[in-house]
Amino acid sequence: MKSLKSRNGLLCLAGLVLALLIPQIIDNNFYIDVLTLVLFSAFLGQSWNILGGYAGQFSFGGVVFFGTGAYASSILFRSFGIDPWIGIFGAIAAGAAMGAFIGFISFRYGLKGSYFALITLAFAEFFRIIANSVEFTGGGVGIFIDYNPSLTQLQFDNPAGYYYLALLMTVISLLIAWWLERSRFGASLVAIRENEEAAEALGVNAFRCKMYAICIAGAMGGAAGTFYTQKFLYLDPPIAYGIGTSVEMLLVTIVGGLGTIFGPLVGAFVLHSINEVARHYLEAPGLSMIVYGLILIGIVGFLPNGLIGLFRRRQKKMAGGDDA
Amino acid sequence: MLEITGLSKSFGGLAAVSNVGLTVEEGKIISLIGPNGAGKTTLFAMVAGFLKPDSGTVMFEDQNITGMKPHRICELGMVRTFQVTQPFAKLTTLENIMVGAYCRTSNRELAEANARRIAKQVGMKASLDQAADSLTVAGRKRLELARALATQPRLLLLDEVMAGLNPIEIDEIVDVIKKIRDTGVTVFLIEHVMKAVMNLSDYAYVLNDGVRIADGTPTEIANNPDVIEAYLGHGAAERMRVEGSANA
Amino acid sequence: MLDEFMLLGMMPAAVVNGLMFGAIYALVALGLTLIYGVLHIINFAHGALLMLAMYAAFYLFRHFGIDPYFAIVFVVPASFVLGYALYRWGIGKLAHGKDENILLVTLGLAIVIENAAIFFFTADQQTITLSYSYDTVDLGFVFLSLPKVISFFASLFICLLLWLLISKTDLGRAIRAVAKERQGARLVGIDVEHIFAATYGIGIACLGAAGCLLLPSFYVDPFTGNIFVLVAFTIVVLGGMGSIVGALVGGFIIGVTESVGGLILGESLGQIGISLIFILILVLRPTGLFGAKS
Amino acid sequence: MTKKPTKSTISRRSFVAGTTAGAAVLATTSIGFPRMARAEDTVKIGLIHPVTGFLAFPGAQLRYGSELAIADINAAGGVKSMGGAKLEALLGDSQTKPQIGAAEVEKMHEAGVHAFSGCYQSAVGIAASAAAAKYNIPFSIDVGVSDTLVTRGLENVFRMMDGYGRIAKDAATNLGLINKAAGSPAKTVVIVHEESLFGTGTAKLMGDYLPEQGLEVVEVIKHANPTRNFDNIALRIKSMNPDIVMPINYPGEYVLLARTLRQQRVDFAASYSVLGGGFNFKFVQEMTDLAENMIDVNHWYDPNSAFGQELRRRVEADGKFFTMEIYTAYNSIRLLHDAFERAATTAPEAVNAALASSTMDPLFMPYGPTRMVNGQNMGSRAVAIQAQNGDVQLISPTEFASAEAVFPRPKV
Repeated sequence: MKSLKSRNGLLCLAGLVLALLIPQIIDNNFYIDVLTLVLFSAFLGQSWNILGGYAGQFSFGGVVFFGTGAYASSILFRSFGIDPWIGIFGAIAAGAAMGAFIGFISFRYGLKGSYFALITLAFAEFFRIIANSVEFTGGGVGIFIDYNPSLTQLQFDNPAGYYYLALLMTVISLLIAWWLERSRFGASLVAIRENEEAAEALGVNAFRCKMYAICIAGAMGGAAGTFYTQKFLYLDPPIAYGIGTSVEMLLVTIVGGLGTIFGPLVGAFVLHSINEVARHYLEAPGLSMIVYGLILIGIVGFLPNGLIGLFRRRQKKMAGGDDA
Repeated sequence: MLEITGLSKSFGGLAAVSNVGLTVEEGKIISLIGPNGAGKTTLFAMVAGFLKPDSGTVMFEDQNITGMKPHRICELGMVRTFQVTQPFAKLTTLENIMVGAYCRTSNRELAEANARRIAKQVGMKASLDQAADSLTVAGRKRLELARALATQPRLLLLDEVMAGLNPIEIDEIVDVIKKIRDTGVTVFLIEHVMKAVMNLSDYAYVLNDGVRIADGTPTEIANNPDVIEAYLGHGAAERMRVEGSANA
Repeated sequence: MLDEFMLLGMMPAAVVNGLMFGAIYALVALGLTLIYGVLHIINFAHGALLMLAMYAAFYLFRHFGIDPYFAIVFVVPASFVLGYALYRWGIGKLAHGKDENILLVTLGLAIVIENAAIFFFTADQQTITLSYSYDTVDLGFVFLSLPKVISFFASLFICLLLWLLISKTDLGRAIRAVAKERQGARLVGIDVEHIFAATYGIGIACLGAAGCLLLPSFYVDPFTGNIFVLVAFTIVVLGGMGSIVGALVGGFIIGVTESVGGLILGESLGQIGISLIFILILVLRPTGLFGAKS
Repeated sequence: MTKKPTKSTISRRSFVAGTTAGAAVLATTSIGFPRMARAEDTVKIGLIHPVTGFLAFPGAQLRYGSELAIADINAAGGVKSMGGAKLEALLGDSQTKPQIGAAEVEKMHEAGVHAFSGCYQSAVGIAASAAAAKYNIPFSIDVGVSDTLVTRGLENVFRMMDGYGRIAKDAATNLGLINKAAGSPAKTVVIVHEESLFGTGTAKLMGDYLPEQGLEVVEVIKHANPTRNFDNIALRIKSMNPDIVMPINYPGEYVLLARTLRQQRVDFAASYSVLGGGFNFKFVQEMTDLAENMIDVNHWYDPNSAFGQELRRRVEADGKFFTMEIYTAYNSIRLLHDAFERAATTAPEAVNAALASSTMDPLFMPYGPTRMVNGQNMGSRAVAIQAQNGDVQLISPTEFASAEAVFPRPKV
């Protein structure tokens, strides 16, 4: 067991070193950009994973934190001149606050399962309409971010800059998940996921744990929002609160492996790769997405525990070998 | 240690528990027995904070815990198990027990050490890395017990931990419970298996139709005509009801 | 600008208009609620399958001149067969009984269907014009478009048929038994997988009817179906998951809310009424108006 | 592993491929097109359009128009100043998402792209052109209504068509002309617009410009995307009894609104839309009755130009509708070709400079040569068109008109 653990640690370290070197190794900005999108998806997926994978609270509206964070830092910059590298903390706070708000309403009234999933969907839609109708978000016109590459603007004139920022965020998200797997808080979340009543009987304060989880997910989503606006420079209500991002968050996580540290990363990598490869070979409109959808169904059909399940099974076998 | 007075609960006009009072003395094994539907589990649920009583109070170590949340009650040192076992299905035995152990420490190593110690105590050492949903019925019952024990309670509420076990398994678990009592943990249990009750209990309360009808030492209870009546009469009534509904 | 008096004057018309559309919403929601009530799955392919039904009606009209209302006769059975097959040999097999996997399979299915529609039908928006497209029924205070009136009554009729099917037939009894107690139903010899597939098929058949009824007063493109899905979810929750009467009443309530909300708050902000109802009903009465209490 | 100094790109790549499964997937599929040996015998134009997703129809039209232009140019000898170098299209799909659009820029840059044309959605255009700005690669906006696209000071971004700012002005001016010519029968306008940037921004400007033409805006109705039911809006319009109904929205809503107004027997002098999403040959031919006498202000080809008539014939022979996306895409490619021709190189600085000094004849469009100011062509102009007898006629300004305006429309 011990050797397995240290070997896993080494593997992670090697992976990190490789990830750091990639912009040096791969002399191709497209790969860097796609990897950046992979990391971005993985980060968003991890935000969803903490609440959905570990705590078992599936949401269909994970985007609501992303959108809130995106608006927070954009508005802080536009209306108060606060640079995004400070604004991102505002976005994190706003995301967490949104988490607390939705969490309080949902968990206070004991919403679980589909009901929780649907109320998050409703909240995302609610805030999309609000963002569309009030002045300070720019309404339907949206918010334009000036093109101004510099570190203080969290804008970079080469893809490697965004890559490293996304990498940093992803590493932090992996560390959060790693900490979850080893901490009392994480154990409580998993216990709540498996059986909330039993967890409460054993001294787990389910309401508080779920609140913390949704706030962490919210904070992460908020940070992702700032990253997005500084890279793509425009924000409007459908981008901020559209269902597409919510779906992507749960997709990469479930495909990768629910409630696992690397699930969202693996899922994001595989799904983005499939999308890019399919798009490259199939130019006729629609065809690439048909293939993408079929592969998605295939993955679910053949790997019911997500892609991570593949590695897991192997690892379990190895662990068994060690014991013998 | 535990003092229940005037506890009542009804569901949609039907009284499940009415005006029940009882006392659990420290260091003893106390049983709560009664036929099916007598309100035993409802009583437990109220004591452990899972149901709000309509009236009455629950005092635990001189503190009023009526209506307190389950996790708070657990922190205070009283923990329950479930009649229908509620394992964290996808976690291993060790991880299951650790959830309980985390009640007293946030240190992972400490929690794991405690969990291993308790697994040994209840005889689950061999199945530590087994997923909970792959355990046998007896294994699950033990796990239920181990998890509760890991929260380091001073009062343990056991809801039919012997139901569904064979005589050998029952003997084993009776042994385990006695040992738990010997470590200074008070045990308050609901039980159906009369033999076990006789064997285990220092004192017993009998509930029927939500009302406390008798109490005493196991021998006194066994000879109490009210109790015999309640069990037999109800049993007979039950049989007739089943036959009646099958014809309908 | 409009003054309040005029708004008030338009209110009855807005209510009637809301009821008209509400009936079609109800029909879309009916499939969803049935599938949820029995299979306990949230069908993400719902919008895509609705779109498919609308295309079926569209091509039947374009190539064979079949009136969309008459096309119901063909589209509904075809939808049932498609739904049955999809579940029996697709969703049911691939999902391994896990909720999250059912979600992904239906999601994947939606992606495939929508993009297949782009590939085969192109993304071109299609509308049809019938000889009576612009005919209206004059109620005195409001003109109702004839297609909407036909759709309204057809929706009610289909709801009634479905209710009869569920409450009076053997299949319906089996469906209710499975919905209530899966294991028990299996024990008394009901082929649960068959009932699941049949339920999914009936749910999709409802969509087939809804597609035919929608086409004359709407348009179809590969993404049209999604326009009705969030509304349908709201109705399902409002009416109570699994409740047929609930879906109908919910459809009316949402239709009227949307219509009146639009009138008072404007057609952009007015949409907020739907999400507000959605949130409030989930918080205050998650079983919905007609849902069984758990 | 730490030492890796003077290795070639290829061996470095193979090193990666051997190391991680991840890079292996990317590398073996060669989706990045290795950036080697940039052959100058072709000039690569990256086309970024939403060909999948809910905008797949306009996306496909834009791609089609672009490819048509590239084929025509190549048939006519390619870039003559560069030894007849051919144009080559790199096809991109934004999937309606800004992040995918920007990634396409990087992908095409790796493939050695020399210029871009795209992107339909302003949000995608903003992200993609900023990504291209890092390499200073010329970016021609074929469709993109937001004026922010060209006012950000990016030196590589050019737009042949107008943004909604100037189109609103043209719309108001033409409406004023049409109204005056008919003896000013129209006094009041109700604007019905969709809720995003395009509708909201244009509606706001129309509110400013219409009074200058002696027209009063009596009501501005904003609606959601999508709006399922226009009955209420029709009722409101009916109660306002305006002379002009002005829709500013996307295709689905445009058609629904038109149908509902007809069902509700709403009477007015004209439906006068701005960039009316649903107003095109398809609408006019398939719903002739409904479309009759509806007016739109849009980019429209000059129906009197022989080239335009020929292009239309070819497009229709191909089973496509001759929509405005095709004109703008076609000219967007021509604009780039013209710049390459004059720069005689693919060096970005030179091409951008050539674009900035462009004076290209728009051939089949109803306006004069291009005149770039900060990347925006100030020479272009939107015109008023009207559905008449199942065809579309240009009605204003009169010097390009193919038919007289029917205004106010006869009572139904």
